[in-house]
Amino acid sequence: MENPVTLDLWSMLFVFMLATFVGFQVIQNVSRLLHTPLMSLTNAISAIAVVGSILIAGEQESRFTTILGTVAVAASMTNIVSGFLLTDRMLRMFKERGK
Amino acid sequence: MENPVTLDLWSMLFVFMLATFVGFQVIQNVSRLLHTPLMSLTNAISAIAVVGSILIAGEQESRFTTILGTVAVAASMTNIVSGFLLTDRMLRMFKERGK
Amino acid sequence: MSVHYLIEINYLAAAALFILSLRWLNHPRTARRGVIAGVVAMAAAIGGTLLAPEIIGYSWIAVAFVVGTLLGIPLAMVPLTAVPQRTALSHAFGGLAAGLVGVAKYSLWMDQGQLTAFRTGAIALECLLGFLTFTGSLMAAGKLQEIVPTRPITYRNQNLVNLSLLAIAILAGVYLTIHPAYWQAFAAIIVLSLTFGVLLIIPIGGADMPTVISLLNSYAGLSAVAMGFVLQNKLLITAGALDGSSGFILSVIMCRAMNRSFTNVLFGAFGQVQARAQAGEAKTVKSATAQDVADLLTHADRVVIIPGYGMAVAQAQHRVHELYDQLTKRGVDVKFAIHPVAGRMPGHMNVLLAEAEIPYEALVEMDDINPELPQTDVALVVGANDVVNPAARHDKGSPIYGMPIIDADKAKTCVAIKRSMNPGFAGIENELYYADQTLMAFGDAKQVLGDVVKAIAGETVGVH
Amino acid sequence: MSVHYLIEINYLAAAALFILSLRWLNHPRTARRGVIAGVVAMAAAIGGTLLAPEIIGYSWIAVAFVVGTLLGIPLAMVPLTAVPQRTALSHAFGGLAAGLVGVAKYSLWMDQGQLTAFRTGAIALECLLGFLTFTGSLMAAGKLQEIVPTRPITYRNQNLVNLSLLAIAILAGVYLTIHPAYWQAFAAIIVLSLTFGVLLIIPIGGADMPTVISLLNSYAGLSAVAMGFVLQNKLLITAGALDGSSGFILSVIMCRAMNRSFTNVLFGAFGQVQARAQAGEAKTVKSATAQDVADLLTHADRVVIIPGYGMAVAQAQHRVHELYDQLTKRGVDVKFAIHPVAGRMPGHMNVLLAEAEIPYEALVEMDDINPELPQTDVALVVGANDVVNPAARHDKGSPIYGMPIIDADKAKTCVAIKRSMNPGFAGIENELYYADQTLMAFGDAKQVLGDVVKAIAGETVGVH
Ligand SMILES: NC(=O)c1ccc[n+]([C@@H]2O[C@H](COP(=O)([O-])OP(=O)(O)OC[C@H]3O[C@@H](n4cnc5c(N)ncnc54)[C@H](OP(=O)(O)O)[C@@H]3O)[C@@H](O)[C@H]2O)c1
Ligand SMILES: NC(=O)c1ccc[n+]([C@@H]2O[C@H](COP(=O)([O-])OP(=O)(O)OC[C@H]3O[C@@H](n4cnc5c(N)ncnc54)[C@H](OP(=O)(O)O)[C@@H]3O)[C@@H](O)[C@H]2O)c1
Repeated sequence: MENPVTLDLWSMLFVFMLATFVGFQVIQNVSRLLHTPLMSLTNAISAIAVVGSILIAGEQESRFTTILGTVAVAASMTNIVSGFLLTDRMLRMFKERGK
Repeated sequence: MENPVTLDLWSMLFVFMLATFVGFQVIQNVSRLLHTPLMSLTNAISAIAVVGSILIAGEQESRFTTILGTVAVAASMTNIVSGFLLTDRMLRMFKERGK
Repeated sequence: MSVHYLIEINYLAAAALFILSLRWLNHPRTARRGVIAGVVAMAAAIGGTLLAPEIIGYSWIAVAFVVGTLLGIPLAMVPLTAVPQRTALSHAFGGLAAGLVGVAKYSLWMDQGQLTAFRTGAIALECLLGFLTFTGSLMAAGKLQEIVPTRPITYRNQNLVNLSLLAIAILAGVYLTIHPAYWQAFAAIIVLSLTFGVLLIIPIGGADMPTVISLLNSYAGLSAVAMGFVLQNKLLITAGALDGSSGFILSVIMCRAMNRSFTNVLFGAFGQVQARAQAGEAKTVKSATAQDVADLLTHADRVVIIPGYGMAVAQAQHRVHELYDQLTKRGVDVKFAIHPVAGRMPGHMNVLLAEAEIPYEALVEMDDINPELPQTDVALVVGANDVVNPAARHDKGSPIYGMPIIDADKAKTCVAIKRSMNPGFAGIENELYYADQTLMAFGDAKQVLGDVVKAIAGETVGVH
Repeated sequence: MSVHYLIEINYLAAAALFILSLRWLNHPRTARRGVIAGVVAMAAAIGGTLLAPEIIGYSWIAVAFVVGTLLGIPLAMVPLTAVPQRTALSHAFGGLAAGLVGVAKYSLWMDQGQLTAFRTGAIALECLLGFLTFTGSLMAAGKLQEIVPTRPITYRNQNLVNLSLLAIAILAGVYLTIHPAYWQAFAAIIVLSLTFGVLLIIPIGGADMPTVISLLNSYAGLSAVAMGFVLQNKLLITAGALDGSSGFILSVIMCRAMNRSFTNVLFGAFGQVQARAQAGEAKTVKSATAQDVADLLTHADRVVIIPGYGMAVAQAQHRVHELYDQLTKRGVDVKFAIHPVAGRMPGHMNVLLAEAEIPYEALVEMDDINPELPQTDVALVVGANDVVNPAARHDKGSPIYGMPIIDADKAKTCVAIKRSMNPGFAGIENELYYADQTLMAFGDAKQVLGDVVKAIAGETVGVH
């Protein structure tokens, strides 16, 4: 039996490969009109790093890592809040004719 | 520590979710001209079941499973050979103007 | 590097190549590259698997490879009109393989005492999908080949019976997940799904088989996915999901193009009751000789040919090509209007016309050709009927109301080639044939087109 | 159901929702649904994570949430002209978070003696990408905000120096993978990547920042992917890969629209040397008053407005909207021609014009509007230059040769609003201004358009 960490590496690679395909396809279909909102939305999405940061800040293994984790959570949270708000603010501006 | 089988279940689900997205996107972009070749190509691709069949036929754990495995390999192999050959045969017929 | 690594790398590469393979089908120019990618992917997957240390003997595998290849080659050589039944047959093989692997795994893990709830559940799903695909596809192939009666076979409470069967099978699966060792439940699932496959197809008319085989395509894919969960194999899951979504999308496209729902196709027994009434008032049609049609066509600037199921049945595609050549040589602009459900399977008209060496740029999809029809001089309908029936646009009572059609009635003149005034698949009359601008050329499509081509070729080149 | 299950379900749902979120951006009508999906996904991800049994204290997390929210709200309220620098800043935050998590994990696993080669390698990659994104994005934001000098700063052997730095960092990473406990190598990677980020941006001109921030977007995504490998977290890998491919595709689109290669953007120090020569023959231009422009526009049937960087700088979008209203009210057909690189970031013109309440149907992409320009009466160029320079089509010697442009020169009349005869970003003259059919309206775009609108409004409605 392989050790689970190595086994999982291949799952991770599979996920990465598939997610990259999804990414390319999905982004290629984004309307060119919306490339600026796209950038701020992906900003918010990539702030998913918050997941890792929360664990570090919450585990409180050492003062050093807790501080690093807290700063990382704050940085990610900034991106989440500003990313989604800004995207929505911009999208609200796009109006159809006669609306 | 979770047991590796359960851990892996979530990887499998992730892979399935992502592959389904990829599938939908990729198929929606297939030219309508080529829907018949598409069907025979996916026929060949889904014969990937050959992978599982080979393991059963080769492990030779019992006469019963070996026979089942062998039949499964033969069935899959039929699809692989006829799927790819037929797809190619049909695609060769699609000609551009003046060629 | 351990063998395990090598296998995993092969699987990862194979999965990526399968995706690329389907991606390249987005254009005829890159499509053959797609086949090559698929072949390489399959070779990598098989090559990798053969390295697995679990394999202790290769002889059975080798025998199966030879048998499969010998069966596969003739199946790839069928005439293009038989591709629908070949496809159905191939789904049957796919379902069978998945089902058998499920049975084998169940028996192995049972002996080894390794049947967990998860594994058992996945196996049950794999077998259910695999075996129902197996018999269902065999039935579909039979109907398409007309070995099995093509008309819908119905009886009272049919849908109730079918759904109960399925429900029992699912209940057995749930029970089995809780008591994995209770093999009787497993056996029941197999029998029930084999039966369900047959009963599911019986009430569906032959002309609906294309939609059904797309759906079975999807099931075959999903059974591979289930096998992937059983064997914890990500490549199987990926390839199965690709296949599953492909079949699903194709059947959705077909249903939409017929303006029918899934449920209607599967449980509607369409085409059985349609009373061929509506005759009533004796309307008159104008019929035309091959010479008339030839004159009309050679004096036109723009011609749109609308092929249908009748062209496929008559195998008239080569005559169509001769006509296309004669007309383009005379400077007539000729295009083909392809309805998504024209023919016997998705995209069928395209392959048939491509086989007859008509360049694919001339094959235009419904939505793209319709705006051009009002500027068209002659719309030539070859063995199509429902897909050009204007009732779909305005007659709320018609069974095909709402189905998108090709606007043959908007062309300046319409010529329809068919053998009689009989209706098509939907069993209803077509007012197009009675319209002022329509001429009927009665006869077998191959015959009539042959005569038209001869008339054109014989003619001294007209004032154009 | 164990907590672990709950967390995994949340992550799976979040990943699917992130994908849907980007999918719905394919049309302005569904785009806001995309934001909602994104918010729900993020809430699920955070909610799931907060359940993790490893977390022993929530106070720090809560503090960080508050700080982040307080910082985030004002950053979302910046004027739209400042969105490029806000975006760069946000990449810096993203890079920082990834880098810090990498450092923390390294130190934790080091203490616990759990640094495997794989983990160390992934951490090294995460930190490399994270920290270079951090400083690189800060520099880019500085250049866009014009805190840092925007002109390229170059010196001898610059590319050699930069690439050597990167090579050393990578070597240190490889060494670290072999000797995970050698923390000096880890420290070196951090210092080197922080430095590399700065040095990479220094030689790139301010006007190339949009391409660079797209690329940094991609790096930020990839550092999240690396974090996913470190933490064995599939959601991080998925979301990171989405972000990575988005940034990559955007920068490819920008490079293509400028007909430049990645290497040229990153190492070319474009816009520094361009000798503003080519003057030679004294050519004459015709200049026009606001009244002239107003007359021309009101008597036209079709007008195409081509906005460029100058419109953004002048903040003239609201004047453009007034002009649009005045003209459409008079029955003139007005469209906007949007060049992919017009403005300061991908899609920038679209948001600016949308902000000014111009309906998005009026915003037409370059490839779609070009065929219409020969039938256009007036092409009104507002602060655009390179993107309408015909030299790109025919002058092989021009630095912008091959770049796709908007065919303003093919319209019957062209009116160009700019402040002077100074060249644009590429530093070259534009023959369009000397063409017979071109009129120049000199002045600040906001000012000139304001005068034109006044002239139109004041005018008695002309014979049209
Ligand atoms: N393509 C698919 O995958 C698919 C799937 C499901 C359902 N369908 C259904 O199938 C139908 C397809 O429409 P369609 O317009 O192509 O076909 P259709 O409505 O079935 O009409 C075919 C016509 O061809 C004529 N025909 C038959 N044999 C001929 C021959 N040898 N020479 C000349 N004419 C011949 C028949 O008239 P005569 O008997 O008078 O000659 C008939 O009216 C639709 O109703 C569609 O919903 C298709
Ligand atoms: N959008 C992107 O993301 C991006 C990325 C990388 C590179 N670029 C480059 O940026 C350039 C964009 O092309 P472009 O045509 O939009 O801009 P451009 O070629 O830089 O020209 C802008 C013009 O606007 C005029 N202008 C500036 N301020 C003005 C004001 N207040 N009022 C009126 N006019 C004003 C300037 O002329 P005066 O000084 O005479 O007024 C200048 O000629 C391209 O070369 C492109 O390759 C863009």
